[in-house]
Amino acid sequence: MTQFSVPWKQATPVEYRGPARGIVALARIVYSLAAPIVSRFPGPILIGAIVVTTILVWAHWVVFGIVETIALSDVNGATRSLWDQTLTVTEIGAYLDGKSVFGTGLIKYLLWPLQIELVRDLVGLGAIFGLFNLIPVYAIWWERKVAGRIQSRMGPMRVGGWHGWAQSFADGVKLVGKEDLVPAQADAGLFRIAPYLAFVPSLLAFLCLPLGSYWVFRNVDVALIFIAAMIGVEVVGVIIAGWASNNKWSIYGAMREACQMVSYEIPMTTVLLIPIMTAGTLNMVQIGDLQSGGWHTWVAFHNPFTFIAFITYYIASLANCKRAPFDLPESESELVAGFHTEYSGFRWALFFFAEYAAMFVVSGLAVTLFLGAWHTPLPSSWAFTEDSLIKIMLNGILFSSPFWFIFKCMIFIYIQIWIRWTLPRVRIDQVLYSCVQVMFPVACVALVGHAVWMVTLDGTTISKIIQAVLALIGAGVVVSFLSVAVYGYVNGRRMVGYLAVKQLPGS
Amino acid sequence: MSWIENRFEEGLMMTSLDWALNWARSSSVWPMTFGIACCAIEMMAVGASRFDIDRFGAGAFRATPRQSDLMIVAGTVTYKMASRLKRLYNQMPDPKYVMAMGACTIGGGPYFKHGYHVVKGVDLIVPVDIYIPGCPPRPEALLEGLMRLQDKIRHESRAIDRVAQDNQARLARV
Amino acid sequence: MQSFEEICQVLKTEFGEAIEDTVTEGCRPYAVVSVGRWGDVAKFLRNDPRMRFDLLRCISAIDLLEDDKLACVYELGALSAISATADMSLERELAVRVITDRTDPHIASVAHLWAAADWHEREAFDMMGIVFDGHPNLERILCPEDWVGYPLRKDYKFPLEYHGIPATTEHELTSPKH
Amino acid sequence: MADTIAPTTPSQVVAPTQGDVHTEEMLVNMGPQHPSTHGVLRVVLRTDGEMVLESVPHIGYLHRSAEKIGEHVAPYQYVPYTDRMDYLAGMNNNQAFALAVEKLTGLEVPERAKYIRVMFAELNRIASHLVAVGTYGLDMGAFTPFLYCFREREMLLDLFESACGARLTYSYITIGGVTDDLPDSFVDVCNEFLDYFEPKIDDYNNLLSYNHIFVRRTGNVGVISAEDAIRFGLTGPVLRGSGVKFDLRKAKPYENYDRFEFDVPVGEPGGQGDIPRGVVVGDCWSRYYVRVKEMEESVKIIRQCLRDLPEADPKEGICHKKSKTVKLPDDEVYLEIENPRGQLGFYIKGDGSAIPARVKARGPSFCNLCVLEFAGRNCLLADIPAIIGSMDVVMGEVDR
Repeated sequence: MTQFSVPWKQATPVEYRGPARGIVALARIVYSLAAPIVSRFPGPILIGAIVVTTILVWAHWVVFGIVETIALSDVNGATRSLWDQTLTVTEIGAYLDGKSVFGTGLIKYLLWPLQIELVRDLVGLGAIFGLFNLIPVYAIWWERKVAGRIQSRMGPMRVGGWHGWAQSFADGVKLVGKEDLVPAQADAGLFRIAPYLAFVPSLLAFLCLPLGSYWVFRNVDVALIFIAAMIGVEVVGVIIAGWASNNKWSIYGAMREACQMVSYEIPMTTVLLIPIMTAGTLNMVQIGDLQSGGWHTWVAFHNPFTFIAFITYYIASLANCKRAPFDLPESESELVAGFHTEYSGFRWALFFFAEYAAMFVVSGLAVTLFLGAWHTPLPSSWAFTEDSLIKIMLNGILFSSPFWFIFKCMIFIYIQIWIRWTLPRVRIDQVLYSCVQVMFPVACVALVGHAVWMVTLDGTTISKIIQAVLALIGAGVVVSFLSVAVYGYVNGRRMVGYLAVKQLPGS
Repeated sequence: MSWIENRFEEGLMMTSLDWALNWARSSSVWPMTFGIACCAIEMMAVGASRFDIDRFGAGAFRATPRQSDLMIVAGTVTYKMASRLKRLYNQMPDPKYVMAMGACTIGGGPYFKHGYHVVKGVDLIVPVDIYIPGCPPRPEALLEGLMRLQDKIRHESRAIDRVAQDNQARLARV
Repeated sequence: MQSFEEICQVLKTEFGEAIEDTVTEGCRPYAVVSVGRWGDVAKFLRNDPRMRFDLLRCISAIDLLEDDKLACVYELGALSAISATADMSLERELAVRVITDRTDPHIASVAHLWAAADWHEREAFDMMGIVFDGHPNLERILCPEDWVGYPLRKDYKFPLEYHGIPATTEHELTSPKH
Repeated sequence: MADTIAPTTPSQVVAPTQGDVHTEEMLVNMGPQHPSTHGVLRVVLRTDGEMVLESVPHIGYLHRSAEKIGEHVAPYQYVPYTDRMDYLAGMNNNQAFALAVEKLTGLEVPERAKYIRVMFAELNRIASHLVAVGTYGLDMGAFTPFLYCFREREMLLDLFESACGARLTYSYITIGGVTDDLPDSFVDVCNEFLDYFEPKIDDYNNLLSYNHIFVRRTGNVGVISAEDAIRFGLTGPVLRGSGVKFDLRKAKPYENYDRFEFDVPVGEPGGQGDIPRGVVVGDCWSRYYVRVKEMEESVKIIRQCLRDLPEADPKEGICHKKSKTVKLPDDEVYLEIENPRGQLGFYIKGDGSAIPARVKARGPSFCNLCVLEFAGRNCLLADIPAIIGSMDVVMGEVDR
């Protein structure tokens, strides 16, 4: 009977001794003060958390918007970046006084701490961390909703009220509260550290990802190499996770990840050379600024080879962040859950965060390098002239801002979700085949072709005509995407109506 | 047992914390893909378009026990399967819940009398939170069971259970 | 299309005494083959151009408690020639019953003739305890390795517990007398 | 065909040469809880890296003593147990058992009941194949076709529910007929469903069957030749996928299948017609595609049934009057019918009383699964779900 006796829940209170007792007492005091506020009203608090994070991002944004304007209006005509030179409060004040903005004096003194670099860094880090957390949370919720719509069902509807917007928060809080299991046979140290090794590189990649000309935490000259390296380093966490779990499925997942990563890094970095050749720099901000002249100047439409390179990059990036149809490391129907089979609770959530953040990073790379970075497709003649702060900010939002960057990234994430819920998964030998025998030759041809083009045709009339044609093709793709979406929406409604109205005898 | 259980005494803060954690846990009950027999087909139907268990936040079917909160025992449990089922239950991290779906898992069902190889109720092997009768239960019944489970989770507490502690002390004295 | 009688006639001329009986009345006629010669008969049925039974459809083990015997019923079928255009049909059908002793049941395995027989014979071994001589891997297939008794025998005693899990509530439950 | 067959013992399997890279073999246990084993099948894989050298299926995790129960209850009480054997095709299972008992006892089935039986058997064949097609997509990593298939299946279940009140375990086809007559307007609703459903098959084809990745994943994988298929006693779509055009509905018509016109789809070599290149006869894609084609054929049969459905004869009723009091003669019967998964056979031995002396079910999944050891050798790990999925096994019937 011992083997199958019913396990009763046994309450074993923990006794604390020594310094732990003091820490626990302190924790209890903090809890008793904070808990009534924090957990009595989880709904409002969660809304508050989002609002605060959003305000943080926007505050960053508004401040930088002003500073950007000042920098651009420099009398000498030389552009100054925020991080390169320290603005003094006198300069800001002088600018604001000249614009006669309401509450100038107050803003002047509120902005004063910004001349200290540490303060600026802390604000920036806070904003980046907020963004880094918000994007996966909403990408996961969005993925479930989009998947539901694709599959003619609803997706999360209950949690938090409107269309289950709080679903990912509930998942997150639940996962944090789960038991932290380490399998008995696993290598405990490596097992514990592996999720952080996957999580931290994704966060680091965000530090160099420019959301606008002045919206970058650290404008590094080798930003492109840094981000590509960080995406690559994430694999180490995955491989260690698979190895340390001491589970056969996990090892399969880890080895597949290693195999896939090694093969797809090659075509991916090869096509990354093409924007570098076009721009002549590794600095992401400069590559972005190169494409500021409207959508026909975007690198993807520069010539046929860059267009091919863009498509090659997007396919390789799918494989890079383990998205379907290249989700072999965690393929559910073959390896139970792949490399994270043994992970539970918070550690598993870290993997999830890392994956969705990596999706944003690779989309951000695609946008920055090929599709006009943070620049608007709207014609620049529509821009407001600099009359008031409101118009300056509107210009900032509509014409050169993180808004467009995040918007474009979200479109790419949407396409990733779309592909995931539509296509079957490929096999490992087919992954390697398509990399080595298809993608890599294509990438090489694109590279050589682009080099030849740059030497011979660049700047000629033919080149401009082809550029315009390619840009029109790009616009056509967007328009057809929209029309397909509208068609599907209309058809989907009809079908749901058919299902709902249909009355069968006996039902 | 999760790291937060049975560490603090009952009080205002624990009640508030319970409120928040219970909300999160009841809103995101992830079941394990663990279909055994006929009931598994109805479980799949619950995940499919018409019934869509994902509306309740419980649609993320996880293949591995480590990441799931709820084991829906959907189908007849046999003696050969019993040790596996027990092992899967042990592999799940706390807090974990078990749903006995269908007559066979509740008490052997149609195989009660002459089924020499059928376990007469899954509660002989693992503790069960919710019983859903039917052979097999309709998808609506499974959704109802999920909602009752959510009710149950909402009334959980993480504070030290004084009654259980006293009982234990008494037992130890005896 | 050969009838049952024609097939039995061929078998009787080939094997003589080994064909113990041919039962023609009832729903489905069957031939009774002596357990000692079953291996040769099966090989003949499988390979002889007149027979060519390439389909082993089922092996049903039955318990003849009154006669103190166990038996296996083999359902054989012969397909017409394979073609991708025409619908195929069953040219011949034959049911063979092989009767063996109840205390020490042994029947020659036909798994090397029909690959389909592999699992069917394992199942018959698991359920009835018939030992198939020459089977490549004769072990329990449905019940666990440490299961006691052969469940489909008429005098099977239901287990009261298995590894600590209580089993049937009605003790001494066996087959009904009818 | 060879004289005797080499047994597929482990010693026969030779590891592929690996060059100078030293690798070690690993035993991987897949199941009984695994997302792509379709229930509680357990497969032990001997692997060398991604290569699977040998896969040995272990069954019995759902052994529910169905044959023993058959010796304890009267035939009409046993009908619900047949539902639970192949729980995806309850109607067909009921039909097989009912036909076997009717043949043994000589009961006559009313004409209208015959048509209703055929109709529901074919409807259930569609429902079963929908699950097979959908879950096969799931095994390959395509989630959405599964949901679409289940959406259409729900409509079919509504039809079943309107006729007998159950969604999954019907017991509708019973000994001597069917339990109840069709509800009013069933014919119109069923026709409406068929009109809705037929174009949907093209949707599945566009989404899954002709998908390039899907064809590459399943084409030329797990090839079983026609000779091997017959040798292993495979039946149903698995046999027909190997190019053997053998269907009991044509070869040995039961009920009134001889009155309907329909084709028997078989696996065809790739590159011809609508068969994509890279497909060979007997591979996973052929087996899958036979199911898709069979759905079309079933729609044809149902349309003919609905057209020819005779009016109920008030004298005869819809079910034989003696169906619950029938005594089994001292005789035996073995009868097979064409189930969605293959040929389901029932061996019933009576001894003069109301309760059978022996009931043996020949499950098509049981017989089809035994080929896994043969087909799942020297392939990639990702091919194992493809092969298991293309067999479309239902563990309730394998283990009974």
